[in-house]
Amino acid sequence: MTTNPPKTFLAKSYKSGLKPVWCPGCGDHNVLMGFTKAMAKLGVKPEKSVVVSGIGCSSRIPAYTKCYGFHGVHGRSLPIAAGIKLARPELSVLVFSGDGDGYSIGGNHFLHACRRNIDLTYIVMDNQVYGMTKGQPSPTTEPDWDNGMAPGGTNLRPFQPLVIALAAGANFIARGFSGDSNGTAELISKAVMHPGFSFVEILSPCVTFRPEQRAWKEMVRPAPVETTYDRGQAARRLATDDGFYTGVLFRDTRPAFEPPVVDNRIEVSDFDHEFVV
Amino acid sequence: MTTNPPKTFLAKSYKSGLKPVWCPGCGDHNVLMGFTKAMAKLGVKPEKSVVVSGIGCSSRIPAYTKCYGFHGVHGRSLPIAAGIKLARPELSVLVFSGDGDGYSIGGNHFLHACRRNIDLTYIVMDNQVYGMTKGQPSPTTEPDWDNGMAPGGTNLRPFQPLVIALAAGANFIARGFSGDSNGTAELISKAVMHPGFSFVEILSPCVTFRPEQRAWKEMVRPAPVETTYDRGQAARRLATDDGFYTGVLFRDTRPAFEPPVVDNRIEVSDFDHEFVV
Amino acid sequence: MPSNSQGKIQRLAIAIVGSGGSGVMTVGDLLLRAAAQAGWYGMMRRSSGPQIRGGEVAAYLEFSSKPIEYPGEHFDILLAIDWKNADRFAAEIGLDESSTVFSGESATELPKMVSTTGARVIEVDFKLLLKKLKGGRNNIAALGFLGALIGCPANMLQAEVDRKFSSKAMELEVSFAALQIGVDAVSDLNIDLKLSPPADSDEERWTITGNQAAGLGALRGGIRFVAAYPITPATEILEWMSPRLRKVGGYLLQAEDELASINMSIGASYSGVPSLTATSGPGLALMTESLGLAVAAEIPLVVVNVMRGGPSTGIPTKSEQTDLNLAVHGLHGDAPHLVLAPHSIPDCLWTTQWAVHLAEKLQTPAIVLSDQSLGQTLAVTTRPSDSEFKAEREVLTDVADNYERYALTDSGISPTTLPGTANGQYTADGLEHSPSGTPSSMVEDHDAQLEKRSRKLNNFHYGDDWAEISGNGKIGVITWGSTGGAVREAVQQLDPEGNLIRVMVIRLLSPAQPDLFKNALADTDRVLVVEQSYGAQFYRYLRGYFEMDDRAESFSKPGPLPISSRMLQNKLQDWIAA
Amino acid sequence: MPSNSQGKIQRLAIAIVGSGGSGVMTVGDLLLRAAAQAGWYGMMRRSSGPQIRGGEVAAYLEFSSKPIEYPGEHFDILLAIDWKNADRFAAEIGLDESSTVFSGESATELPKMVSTTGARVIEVDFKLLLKKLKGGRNNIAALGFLGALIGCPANMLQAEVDRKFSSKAMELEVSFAALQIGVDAVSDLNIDLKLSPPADSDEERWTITGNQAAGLGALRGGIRFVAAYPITPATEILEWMSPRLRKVGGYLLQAEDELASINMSIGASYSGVPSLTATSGPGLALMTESLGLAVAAEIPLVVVNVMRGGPSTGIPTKSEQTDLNLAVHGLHGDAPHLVLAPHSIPDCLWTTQWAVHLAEKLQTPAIVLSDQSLGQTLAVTTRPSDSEFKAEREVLTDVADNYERYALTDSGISPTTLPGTANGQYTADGLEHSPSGTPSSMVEDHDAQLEKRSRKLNNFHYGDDWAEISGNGKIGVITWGSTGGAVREAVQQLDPEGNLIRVMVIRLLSPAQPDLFKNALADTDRVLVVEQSYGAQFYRYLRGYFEMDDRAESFSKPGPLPISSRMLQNKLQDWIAA
Ligand SMILES: Cc1ncc(C[n+]2csc(CCOP(=O)(O)OP(=O)(O)O)c2C)c(N)n1
Ligand SMILES: Cc1ncc(C[n+]2csc(CCOP(=O)(O)OP(=O)(O)O)c2C)c(N)n1
Ligand code: SF4
Ligand code: SF4
Ligand SMILES: [Mg+2]
Ligand SMILES: [Mg+2]
Repeated sequence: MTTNPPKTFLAKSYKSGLKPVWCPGCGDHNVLMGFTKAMAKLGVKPEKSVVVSGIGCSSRIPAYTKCYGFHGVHGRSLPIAAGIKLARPELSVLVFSGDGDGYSIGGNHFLHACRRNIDLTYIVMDNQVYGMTKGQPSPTTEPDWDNGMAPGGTNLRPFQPLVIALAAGANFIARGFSGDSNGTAELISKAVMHPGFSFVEILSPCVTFRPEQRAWKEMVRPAPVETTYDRGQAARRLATDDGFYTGVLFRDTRPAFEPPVVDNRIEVSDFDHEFVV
Repeated sequence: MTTNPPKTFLAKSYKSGLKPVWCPGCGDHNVLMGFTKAMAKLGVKPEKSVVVSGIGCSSRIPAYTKCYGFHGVHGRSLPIAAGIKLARPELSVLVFSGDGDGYSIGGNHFLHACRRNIDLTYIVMDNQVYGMTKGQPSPTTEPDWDNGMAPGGTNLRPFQPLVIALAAGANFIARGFSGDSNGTAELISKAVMHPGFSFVEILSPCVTFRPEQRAWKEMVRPAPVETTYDRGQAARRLATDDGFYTGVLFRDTRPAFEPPVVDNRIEVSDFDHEFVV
Repeated sequence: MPSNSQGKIQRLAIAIVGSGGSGVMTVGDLLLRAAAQAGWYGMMRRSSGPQIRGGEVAAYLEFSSKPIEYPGEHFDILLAIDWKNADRFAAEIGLDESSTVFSGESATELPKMVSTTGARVIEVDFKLLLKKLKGGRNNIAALGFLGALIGCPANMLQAEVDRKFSSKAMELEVSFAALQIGVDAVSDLNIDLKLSPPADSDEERWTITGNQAAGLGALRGGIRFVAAYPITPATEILEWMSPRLRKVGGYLLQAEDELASINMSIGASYSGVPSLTATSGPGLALMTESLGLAVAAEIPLVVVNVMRGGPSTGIPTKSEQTDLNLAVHGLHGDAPHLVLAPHSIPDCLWTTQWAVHLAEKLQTPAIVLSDQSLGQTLAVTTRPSDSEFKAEREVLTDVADNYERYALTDSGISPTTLPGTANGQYTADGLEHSPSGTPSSMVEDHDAQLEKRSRKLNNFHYGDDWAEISGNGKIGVITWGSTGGAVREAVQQLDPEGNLIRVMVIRLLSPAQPDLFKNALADTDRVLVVEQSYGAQFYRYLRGYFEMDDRAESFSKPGPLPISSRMLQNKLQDWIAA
Repeated sequence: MPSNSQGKIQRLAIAIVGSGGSGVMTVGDLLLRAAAQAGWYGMMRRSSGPQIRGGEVAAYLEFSSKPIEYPGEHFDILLAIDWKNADRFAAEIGLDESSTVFSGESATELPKMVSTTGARVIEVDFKLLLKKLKGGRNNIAALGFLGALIGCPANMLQAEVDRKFSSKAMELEVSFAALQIGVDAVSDLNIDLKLSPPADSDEERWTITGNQAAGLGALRGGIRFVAAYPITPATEILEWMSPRLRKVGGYLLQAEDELASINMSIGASYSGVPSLTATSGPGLALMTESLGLAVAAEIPLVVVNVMRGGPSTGIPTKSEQTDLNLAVHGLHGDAPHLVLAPHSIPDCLWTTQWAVHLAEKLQTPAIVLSDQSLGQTLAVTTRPSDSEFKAEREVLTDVADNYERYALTDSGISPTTLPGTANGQYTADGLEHSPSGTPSSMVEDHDAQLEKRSRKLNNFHYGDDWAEISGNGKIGVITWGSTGGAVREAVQQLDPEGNLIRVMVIRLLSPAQPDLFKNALADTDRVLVVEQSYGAQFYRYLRGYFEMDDRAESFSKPGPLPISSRMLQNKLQDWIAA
């Protein structure tokens, strides 16, 4: 997707008047800001873009934008977005999800979206917890985080979203931090510009159920290496990555999936002859 | 799991009298044979093991064994097996699936089973097609295989089961070929012996909808390298693997997930006091 | 159309059985097509053993000089190419003293399904007959034999064989010879099972299955996007549509599962392209959460559900009408939506097309309940009736300020915008919302939107299409779906003038139309509710949502056998006599 | 229990509102617990704005000297710690001239919800009162104020404050002072809103929510495995059970989604451990395919479904009775199973325990339909009644040859084996099967198994527990679930002797018990069917499956407001008068 950003687009033109339900201090406020900055930068008209999500605190984002929005059911944002993009390829389609919505209930669609490589931008606001349902562990939660569902912690290996995305065939992989809304804007706009399925994981603290995540701002730092186009190299890097390197970590050049186009269209009535005795 | 194979176990003791519905020449007949050989080798009593599956030609296998069986619904074999193993850790639980059952509709459970690392053996009979529903493409189908659902082919990057399993945290990864039932037996018995989640992909031709897969027997060959315990090395190898190397390709030493055990058990009636005014 | 038939028989049912590879289906298919060319009507159902391939199979054919709707349970002819495992079909093949059984092999002992029925048995040992024809196939001889038996012109049989084997010249020659051997074998027998000649009419006839018809109806209605996941017995809809959708500018995507397929369809529809998915019971069950989303967010959508035997995986290859409960009531919350059912193979086209129209018009999901017996039966039938129904969504292109997506309009239908339209931005939401679409948990908004979503469906004028009603007597028979054929056939026998029995086949199952229903049943004394389920789902549903007083009685049998038209006739005969 | 109350008021409803962080919930919780210690009964519901945290909240409390069942819509007292966004709760807080409103801040203009009602308004400016107490919190003063107002002994209030803040000694001292300031503020007012003293009884009382009660009932019944996925308002069941299950040798696993959680529970149950999952509407919708598997494969299983506002994501934090259709009819095929509903908070324990027993006994899934208003309301109530019902599956340990898992027994219940048992091997299957479990698409097997699965449920003797029936008049009122409380309360007012009105609260919703129902309704002239839904799901279901003739009328209102006991009384008053 290429767009020429006209000067007239301002970040605030992408924000609806609706007051977010998010807690004060929640990282998601900043993701919203990063998104609006990215859109202004890209210069995509609000009405030419669709923001799709599932269910969760993070998934509340569509109504806070001035774009067309779809707040679907839990875990199914990617299929909804795929339907939109296949039906209307000229639209910019951005998908927002949480670590529960995207990696737990929505894990299968994530796998297949990476593989299918439709031109979507997938942004997961990862707070390593289920915020909306008040503090259960998500796939990315550390094994020893004490919680009501799994007292003493789940004792499970955390899900590695970037590693999985790479294995499944994602075309663009980035990590950002909500506290840095300019950085987030940069990553989102690059992801939108990149053809095919682009995945942006954004660390976005849940100040209510994971207040210790306020310390993330001390931990994140730009990856010390250039973006690689080599899947093997990316795999090696991500395997040793501590989860706090930000930036575009991998790009591929697979062309985006597009439905086949048939040149010689016919009329529906032309099918009748198949049946006539 | 350690077992001492007593001499008295014969492969045929693991086979029920029921005649398989499979087409003559279907690879699945041999997987059944490989399984029975593995069980005889392991010496697990039929009644101490459970064979779980979903829906598909391949998933018909439980009733052809003399073990306890569970032929569940499409795509959900792994959760059923997890429930069984968590409830009755002393049982040997083997799960059989197809490439559609396991990687398409069942993809999310595959991801989370690898991560959760319960002591299960997961055997996918991959024929790169939906046999049961008569010939639609599966996630592992080549992009250019012409078919009724996607004339001219899906044009999609095939799903790479071993790469995904590795990324998701599987503890044991192997590939076999149904035509070699001794090799299959070997892999299955190693997988059963290995603690945690063991994944065995078995190439099992569908002679009816993919007759060209009869040529697989010419293409498979043992991997020229030793099993690695290094996830990074395994990743590199699998990235360049052409899909026809057989053998145990990766092992990890993560201990199997087991539910926490509380020493001082109490009675249910002891909870009453929480509520009494 | 010419016919050399001199026969008297109005209608003839033929079962053909044989083991895997014996070519049973080819005989059935070619015989039906040849008879179609000759001017007859007919249908063919398939039945098979559990094997994926290579197991025993049966083809059930019916032929008639007039359109036929429903398979009978009685067979005039059974031809066994061989008898291997034929007993498996015993319950499906009703034989009696009036039946003729042709044993295609010389068998020392006939299976019980034959020996206990009193049917006349004649041996036609095809192997023996073909002894001298190298490469001659039993099933082609059987085709010639059956064709000649019912009076189908030999040249029509040849034409079909030609079409089938045209690419293989050598084979063709042998096949013609085998065919002739079969034809000749009939003259050796002193037997007359010839069909009466087809009516000399200009009426256009089609050879089509219900699944194909549903696909064509969808395209005619305007469906241009399909996301689906294969499942028996719905897959043929998808495989028929996929290549054809592309030719009319649409697309079909095979999704990773049903959760994806319904949501992809919802997404495509939200963005303006009429969309459909097709599935069967287990898949529909997986879709109900997202169907609720389509209800709440008011997204048009068509789901064709081709029913098979349940519960659970059940009997995937056989028919039953037991997804009614799920289709009508399977959504959580108060979630009104459309449920429609075609009542014949050609009506699969009409009803699916109507479903597209209604879903788009009313901005809500429409479930079309077809079943295996409609979907997978190949019928020679009258040309399906034409219809003008198209997708016509109320779309705003020029949007004023303060646009409200879920505005409280008189009709309950709120004009929508589509992505791309300036000023029309809104967020589609499954959360309860205010008219503007803003999430709301306020009592007033919930009341207003529940009322609106219900009203738009209830107040819509569906016209006469909600049911097919015929006859005028004091006895009412109500049914739906494929069972409509059985009922119409039974009633046609008992009451050809339509003075005794009133038949109502309901096409619009939900929302219920209690007033229309009441009118249609006015002055009946007794009412029989006919359906193919164990739990009498339809009968229970009617009691709950319509007024039937004490007049109604349930006639409900589970699959996989078709509803017995004979039992139905007996029942109604008693009522007439009473 | 001692009480210094001299009041006359039998029952008192208090609403407390305030913005996020104002401590509304703490006031409510401590007040209820103090009143419980003092001997009263009561309950507390919560309501909040859309914000995840920090938005406006409301606590709705009711106190009484006798057990109470259901919240009224009328409030005697409204205390606003502040008025920010309080109007959002207008529809939920019924005020009139008899109500007293305490404005906890000095407000120039009161919100419409107050000013339009004629309620008496009294300003109690907590900020002002606490001016001299550094760190003194408005809400603790409000607690003292309300406590003194209703006559709750100060030492009991202190005890609760102590329990709450015991770890922070400094805070405690200030809190005690703030509490006293609140208490003192009452004496300045010339107002008597004191509750009548609690009955002097030895009856054990519990403070418990319906979700906790369901969890305890599950444990008592024998549940030892839970796999589940969090969802409002069911999550508390899971969070209550998880640590406690471990202590009794069980385990709870958080699954990746509801498809996994139901199948894990099925797997664990198949292998012999009584299992449960808990969810709400959207999750239940995802489970129906696998519930059908449990029906067909005959696996016991309990699903507690805590209903919330629908359709789709709907209103997740508020109550409604609209998953009835889904629970009863949401499975494809003919799939009979159990649906039970607790009719009060303590009954959540009893009914869940019974569900475990029935599911295990009948080898089938049981859905327990609770709702948000039962699940999340904290009640001071009589001790839930004890029950002996336990998981008792018919398990064979000594297995003869030719074991048939799905044997056609008289009761329809086929003794099962468990993995590990020699000679007992079989394959559990969702495909239709023969008695041995071998997949079968034969008519005979389908008929036999459909009949068996239906019979085992229909012929079982459920005893008197199927419904709670009281009173004896010519007027019948039928309801289910949480609405039972509203009905009982309304009827108690109108007909304390039980001579005019007969109340039936159905606990066993499915399989339907039409005979018991008919007996229970014998000699009634009119019947009112009460429920909390827009579409009258319960009324429709009763019509379909029970005999109600023309006597029945529907009284059906959607959530999120509780069913209005006042409207119910008006309605019944008219019927009595007629
Ligand atoms: C089918 C279904 N299951 C469960 C839920 C309950 N639910 C709502 S949001 C959520 C998890 C949200 O976690 P995440 O995606 O990480 O978002 P966050 O709130 O942390 O931003 C869950 C389990 C639901 N709405 N639907
Ligand atoms: C929910 C659901 N969706 C779809 C189906 C139909 N179905 C049965 S088997 C199958 C695919 C089988 O493919 P695979 O797992 O590769 O097994 P194979 O037959 O090739 O061995 C499908 C789609 C089903 N039974 N249930
Ligand atoms: S609960 Fe956590 S994730 Fe949700 S809005 Fe609050 S801070 Fe953000
Ligand atoms: S269809 Fe293919 S996979 Fe199925 S039994 Fe036949 S050969 Fe095997
Ligand atoms: Mg999260
Ligand atoms: Mg396959």
